[in-house]
Amino acid sequence: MSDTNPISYVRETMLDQQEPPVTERGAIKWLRENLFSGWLNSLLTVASLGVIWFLIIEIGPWLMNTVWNAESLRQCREVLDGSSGACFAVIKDRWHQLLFGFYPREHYWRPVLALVLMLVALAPILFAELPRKMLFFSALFPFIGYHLLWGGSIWFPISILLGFVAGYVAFRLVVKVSSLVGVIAAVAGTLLWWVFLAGPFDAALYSVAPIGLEFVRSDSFGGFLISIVIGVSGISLSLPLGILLALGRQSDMIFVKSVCVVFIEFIRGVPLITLLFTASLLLNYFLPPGTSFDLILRVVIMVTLFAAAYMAEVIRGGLAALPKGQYEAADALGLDYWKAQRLIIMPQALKISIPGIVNTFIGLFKDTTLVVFIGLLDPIGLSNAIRADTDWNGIYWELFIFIGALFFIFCFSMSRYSMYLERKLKTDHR
Amino acid sequence: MSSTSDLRTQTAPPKTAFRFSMLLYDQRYRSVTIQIVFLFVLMLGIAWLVDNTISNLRALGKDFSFAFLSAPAGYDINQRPIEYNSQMTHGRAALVGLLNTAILAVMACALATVLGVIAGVLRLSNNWIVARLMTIYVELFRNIPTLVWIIIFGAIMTESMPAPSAFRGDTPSASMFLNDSVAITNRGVYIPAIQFATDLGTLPLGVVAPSINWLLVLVAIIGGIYANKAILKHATAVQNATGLRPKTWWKSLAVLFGPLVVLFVLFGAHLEYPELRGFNFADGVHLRNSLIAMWLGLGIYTGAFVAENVRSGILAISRGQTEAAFALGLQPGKTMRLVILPQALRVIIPPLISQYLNITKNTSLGLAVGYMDLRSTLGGITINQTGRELEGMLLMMLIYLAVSLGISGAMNVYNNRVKLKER
Amino acid sequence: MSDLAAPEIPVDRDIDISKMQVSDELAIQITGMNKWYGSFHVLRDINMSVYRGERIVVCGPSGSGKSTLIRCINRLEEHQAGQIIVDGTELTGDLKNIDKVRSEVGMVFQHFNLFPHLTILENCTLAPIWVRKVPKRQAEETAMHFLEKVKIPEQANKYPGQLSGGQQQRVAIARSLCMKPRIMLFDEPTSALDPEMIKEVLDTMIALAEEGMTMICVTHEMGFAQAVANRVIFMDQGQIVEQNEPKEFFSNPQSDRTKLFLSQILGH
Amino acid sequence: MSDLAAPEIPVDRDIDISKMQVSDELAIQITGMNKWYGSFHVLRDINMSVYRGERIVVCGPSGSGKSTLIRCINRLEEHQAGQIIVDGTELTGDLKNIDKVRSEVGMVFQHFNLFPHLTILENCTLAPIWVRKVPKRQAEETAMHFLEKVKIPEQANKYPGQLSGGQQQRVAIARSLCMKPRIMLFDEPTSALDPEMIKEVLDTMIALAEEGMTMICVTHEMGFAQAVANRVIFMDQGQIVEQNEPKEFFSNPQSDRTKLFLSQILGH
Amino acid sequence: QSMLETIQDRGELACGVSTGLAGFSAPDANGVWQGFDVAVCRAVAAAVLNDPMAVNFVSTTGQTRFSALASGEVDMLARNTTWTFSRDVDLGNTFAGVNYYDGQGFMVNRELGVSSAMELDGATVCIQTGTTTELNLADFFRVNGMSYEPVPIETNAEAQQQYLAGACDVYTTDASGLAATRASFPEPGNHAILPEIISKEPLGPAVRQGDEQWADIVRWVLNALIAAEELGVTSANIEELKAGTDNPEINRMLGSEGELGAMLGLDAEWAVRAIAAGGNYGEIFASTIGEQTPIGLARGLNAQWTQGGLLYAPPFR
Ligand SMILES: Nc1ncnc2c1ncn2[C@@H]1O[C@H](COP(=O)(O)OP(=O)(O)OP(=O)(O)O)[C@@H](O)[C@H]1O
Ligand SMILES: Nc1ncnc2c1ncn2[C@@H]1O[C@H](COP(=O)(O)OP(=O)(O)OP(=O)(O)O)[C@@H](O)[C@H]1O
Ligand SMILES: NC(=O)CC[C@H](N)C(=O)O
Ligand SMILES: [Mg+2]
Ligand SMILES: [Mg+2]
Repeated sequence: MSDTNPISYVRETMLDQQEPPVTERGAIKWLRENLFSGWLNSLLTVASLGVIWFLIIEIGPWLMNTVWNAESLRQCREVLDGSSGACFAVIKDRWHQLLFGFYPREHYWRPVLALVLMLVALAPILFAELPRKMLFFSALFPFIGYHLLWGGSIWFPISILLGFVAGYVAFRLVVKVSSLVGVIAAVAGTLLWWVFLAGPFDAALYSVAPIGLEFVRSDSFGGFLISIVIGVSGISLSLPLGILLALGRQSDMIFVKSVCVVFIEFIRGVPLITLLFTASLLLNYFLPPGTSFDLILRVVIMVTLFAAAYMAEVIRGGLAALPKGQYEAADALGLDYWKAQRLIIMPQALKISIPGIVNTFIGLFKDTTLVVFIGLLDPIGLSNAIRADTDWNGIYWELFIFIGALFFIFCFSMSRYSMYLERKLKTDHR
Repeated sequence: MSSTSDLRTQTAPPKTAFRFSMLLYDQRYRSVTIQIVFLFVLMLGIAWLVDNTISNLRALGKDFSFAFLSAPAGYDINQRPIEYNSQMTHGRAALVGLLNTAILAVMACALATVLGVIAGVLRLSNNWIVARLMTIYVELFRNIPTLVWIIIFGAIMTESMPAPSAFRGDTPSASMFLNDSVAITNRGVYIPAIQFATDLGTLPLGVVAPSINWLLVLVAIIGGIYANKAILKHATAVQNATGLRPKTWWKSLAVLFGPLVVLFVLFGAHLEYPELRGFNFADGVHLRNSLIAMWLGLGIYTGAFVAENVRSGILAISRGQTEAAFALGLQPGKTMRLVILPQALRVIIPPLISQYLNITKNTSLGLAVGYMDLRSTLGGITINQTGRELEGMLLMMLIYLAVSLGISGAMNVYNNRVKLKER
Repeated sequence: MSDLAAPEIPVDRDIDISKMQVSDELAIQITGMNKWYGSFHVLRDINMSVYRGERIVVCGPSGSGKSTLIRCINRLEEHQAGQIIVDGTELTGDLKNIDKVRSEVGMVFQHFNLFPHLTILENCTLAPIWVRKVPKRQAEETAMHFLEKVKIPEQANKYPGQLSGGQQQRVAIARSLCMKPRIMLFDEPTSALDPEMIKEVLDTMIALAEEGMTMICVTHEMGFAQAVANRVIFMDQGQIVEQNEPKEFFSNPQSDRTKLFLSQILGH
Repeated sequence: MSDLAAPEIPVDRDIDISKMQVSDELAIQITGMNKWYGSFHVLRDINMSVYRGERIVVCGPSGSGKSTLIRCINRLEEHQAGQIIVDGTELTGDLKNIDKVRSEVGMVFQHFNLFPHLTILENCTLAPIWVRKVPKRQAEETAMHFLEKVKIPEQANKYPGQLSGGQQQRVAIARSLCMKPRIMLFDEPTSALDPEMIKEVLDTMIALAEEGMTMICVTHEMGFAQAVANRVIFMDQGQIVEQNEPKEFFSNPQSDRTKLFLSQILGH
Repeated sequence: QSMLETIQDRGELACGVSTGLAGFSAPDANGVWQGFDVAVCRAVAAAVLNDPMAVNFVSTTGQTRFSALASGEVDMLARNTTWTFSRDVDLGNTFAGVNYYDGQGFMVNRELGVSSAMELDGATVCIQTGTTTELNLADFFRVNGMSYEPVPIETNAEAQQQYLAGACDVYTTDASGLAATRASFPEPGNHAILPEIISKEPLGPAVRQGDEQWADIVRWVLNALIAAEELGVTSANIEELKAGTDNPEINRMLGSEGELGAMLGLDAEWAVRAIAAGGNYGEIFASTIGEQTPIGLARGLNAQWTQGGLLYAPPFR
């Protein structure tokens, strides 16, 4: 250090942290920065406080003054005796209908067990930390779930399952000729089994060994049970279909591509409700006379097609975000198209598309409410039915609050999960 | 060692001979095979469906024809943007329905945009309470089906509003708002209508006959917008030349509203107030419950999605842009107008338009509250009265499809226009 | 030890630092300035004067508050105690003063922050037209002048996305210069650039320095510091720990922290 | 002129090129090959034979068709006229042949193209397991063997994103080697790397060359060419303009184009 | 394959009913469908499937019912559906007869002080969409030079809510439907059904056109129910009568004489089962909508022809 040089300077002692001045500290600062920085902000604060106050004043007493025990709205009113109050007794009286529809009461354990098993089956898909072996159960769950919910012959789901085995055998047999022929054989094998052999197989085994839970008809399904059944099947079926459509749309085979484009654009261009009407009113025009199949199944098919078109667009975005080098590297290593898709392309493309996929799922789940228009008794349909009952004629808000709250819980947790996943994938592999 | 100096060019690749086994094993021809198989299966499937349909129709003794569109409809429609009565044709009824769909869609888009922009911006505000409140709004509406909201708004309208009879009598239990000009009843909201003392009649244009007064008003509005554009352009020219931008707001106001005021005065425009007469309010404009419920349900629900788009659009513009603008000395207002908005709009508008598309498709939920849209007229009563479900559904789907493709086509044009230039 | 900085020197012409003028007028004066983020004390008792025409390099470990310091100078951040006087104007909450200071002080950021929706030329003319109220023609002429200075006039009608990083940073410099600022602040202008591009940008900055622009530059390009700086300021933990002439600073650091820091950045 | 290439030589050991074996069997034979992109004639009448164990460097100006040429050799691009015979198998549309050739020919890309969702080890074992149907254990052993060879066994369980560019490129090489190819193609393997990393990768390639691998390498690293190549091929406008031994090629280019090209790349 | 075979294979009759109209078709507290229309379905199911409970009730709205029938969603409609020319001829339905002769009426709140439909100018009218009543209403108001504001509604339950909430002044539908709806009001006495009946509404079961055998079965099951009342066959005495009586028509109907059942493709006891399922027409009427029930409808036009009504079953011969 030289004193001759005026600009030279060395600090001898380091300064310690100091407390900020009062204006920078604690509640005052928080208030100043968060609520009252500038007149506009203060105005907004006052306005929002007003809104909150209004809501509390309007809804608070009504909610606080809830009647839980009553058999009809009239009784509720008697209990309330003129004062304003909610009548959640209707939920207590009818919750089982809102949740299960007309599913036989003594069998409620079945949908509940199915739901629990579904969560177990979902766990390894949702959380990568869990052992991969659990995926085996996930693959079996659709059949278990089906049997739990509908019951009937246990051989039926098993014979459907065998269809996949048949497809696999067919594939093995001819794959040597060419993988293309193999795929065609697999599809044909599965379909042939389903169409021609599954029925007799089921009937034969059932006559020998009539095992199975009691059969429950589709029209006893209702309430959230139906929303979840349609939602979950739609979600799990639309993902693979969406992937195929996205691949078709990306394909350089002109016919395949244009068929996919037309399909996707058509489905996305018309309201879901018109498709549901088609499923319920027009489908039989397109099928041979006398065929009729379950309305829930038809709705699931339509909802799946609908969601698949949206899914395809989401996944296409993911595919487009992948660098071309990934395809080339897979080619150069000798992987064929499907292996490259399965091992290299899809794992990455799907990861990129997760937010979009989950959004499509949430949309699909919310859209299950539209089935009320074709006469299925989803929660909204049941709320109409409950209100049509003389006991509960005139009740509104309690039912809507209950239905809304349940939907909110489902959808909100899905969107939180997608945020969790996004965050996790962002840090993974980096 | 070799070296070539002549650079030969051929212009077209030669063709190679084709062998039959190539169909399966050759990279180039295999795709042809796949497509032929695919197409064959597809054709077979379609043929099967068509064949079934034909034989099913024959069994029912029905044909496939759109002649029903010119048969008298027989039913009434409560909301009629164009002249309609029950003696007119099903085609006309479908047109009325389509217009009702359009009215609802436009109203809901406007509401969703306004709410979405406000909520999206406020959600980013550093005002803690407001931000929380907006978060609650967005999450609450995004996570509950729109149909539930529509029904709730429908219920609010019918259950919580006073019947017109409550406005009657010496001591009415309900009263009108805004100086007796707006009545909110359980049959809808009645607001004042604008009437012209000098009515210039209508302009017969085939299917529709718009009022000449309103056409002139429309012309005045469009003219005003063009004039305003010219004023702004002139202001820019002046600014370019001198550096100083002339104040234009009063000129803009004048050209935007001046002609309107003149026209209104010329035509003797006055407000026609709703008035309780007989069973109902008469005069004024009647916004029916169904319209209000659909409008609020769709508008507020979609507004929550728009809010998210707006928020992410603004967040997509990095803080660096604002800082750079500030560092250059641009004031916050100009920073917003010249730097942030032009960039944010590019991000916001495409998802905004797909929300508009969703709204348009969701208008078909009008069924839930009895709104007479395209689905209720053509896709509902007409199908039911004529038994033409195949034709009716097909026509309805095609109309929705055309509208959707139109909207998304416009979106693509916009996207291409504003795409950022990159390396 | 003085040759340590050698491999970093990007300069390809002879610079006579003595020819660059420093007047004795004050451009910036900071006294007893303190700043907190919440309860975190980022800047502690900063005292510093910058003379017109002086070129100051600020260095220090990451998180030491360098960026915060220069961002306080054009009020991108607010300080809570002490005084900052820029070009005779004190920075307080007064919006007029802030506008005045900002239009006198140019700033170049690490990540360029060009406006991607405007062409290069529009980027450069935006502020002069809307802040300085310069007629468009004239603004464009000025802009082309500075674009020539940073050697990319031919890119004027391209968009930022079409330029390389080095070119973008030069545009950012030109954009600031178009406001004819009396003081330029640089916040690690080269640290987001590839090695070849660093040179382009440093050359531009050196040219500026030669013209006598008052500059404060946060950088770790020690070659640049040695070549053009009048003074190097070393910061740590929100404080100015040492300042000196570049030569002295590099060859003979006084404080232990400075020594440690220099050994780290020059070491590899 | 031969010393021009000196600064680029990355070799840190003595290579005795004469010890590397070249057999007289043909590994690749290309005759009268032509390729078009649409109506643009990218490759014009290419004739070329590569012997087993030969190491060929391909160079030429940008856009001259180097990448396209080597991508044709494992059918990442399709040629429209002429013949390519790799290891006795002619490349036509026949998928069986294509699969066969691809599993004999390894390729390393400029941008590595590692699979980011798989660990290094999984990257290396994927193709052996799914294409060669090797049991997983054995595939992992092979993979570790080659990872050791490229000197990064310790990274086996990391993800590509966690590695530096040079490390990634070495993984890419190991990944190709795991398929035990008889021929390796390199498309500018070092041009996306920082200078320090180039050396790591070139060392790995030299080690490969010493083991007698047949290699075709598109590169502008003339040091590498001089050190290990048996032949340098110079391409321009889709044609092979000149080919020669490296020494002759660099010291005594024949064609004007070659001279121009060499002066450009060695010039700065 | 004929409809009959299809249904017998399936083991279940798909019957389209309303979404809920007390007395006509509505599920009871246990979810079992009950009512006047439902009884027709049960009788048909009993005749063809030998099990009155083997019915899958599909609720249809006014709008969806014909589509449901035409598309094969349901095998028959028993849904207070009016037999009209266009529905029969153009829409491709076949009506199997009339089980209730009705007409369209109006219901208003007594507070309005309206005593005639002619005083309804300017009223807001709740109306179920997709019904004949919607069309009649349009005609009625137009012909009488009055205006009205229609509020289109999907189901009876919703209409009831809207009406009770005062969202419309008037509810109009078949008079029987009005009575059924009013019966479920908290205070039925506050509401008046206006005297004007503005249309003829012969309500009856319908099937899809194209399978005559199936149409005949439904038609003759209905006729059997009506004839049984006329002939004094009831659910109480049918076991006894089916062994044979001295009335040859009863014998032919109940299968102890002749081959009527076989001609329909059914067995001999088809009508016995149909009648045993819920009784004859009179019994069904009395137990579902008759004067002893909350609905409280008088037989009126729906009395046997012998009693001065319109019910007149063709002979079983
Ligand atoms: N907005 C902020 N809120 C809270 N803390 C902040 C904020 N900005 C910066 N800091 C903290 O202030 C300290 C100084 O930050 P500053 O950016 O000035 O450091 P720097 O010296 O420029 O570092 P670098 O070399 O990494 O740019 C850091 O510890 C940083 O974490
Ligand atoms: N898919 C394609 N479609 C059309 N033209 C192409 C395509 N790929 C490459 N080309 C053109 O073919 C020519 C040769 O390209 P190629 O990539 O083989 O050149 P290169 O010698 O590898 O150049 P570089 O050194 O830049 O990698 C170039 O002019 C390029 O523009
Ligand atoms: N209200 C109804 O559902 C039926 C009304 C009327 N009988 C019809 O057939 O259209
Ligand atoms: Mg910094
Ligand atoms: Mg290349």
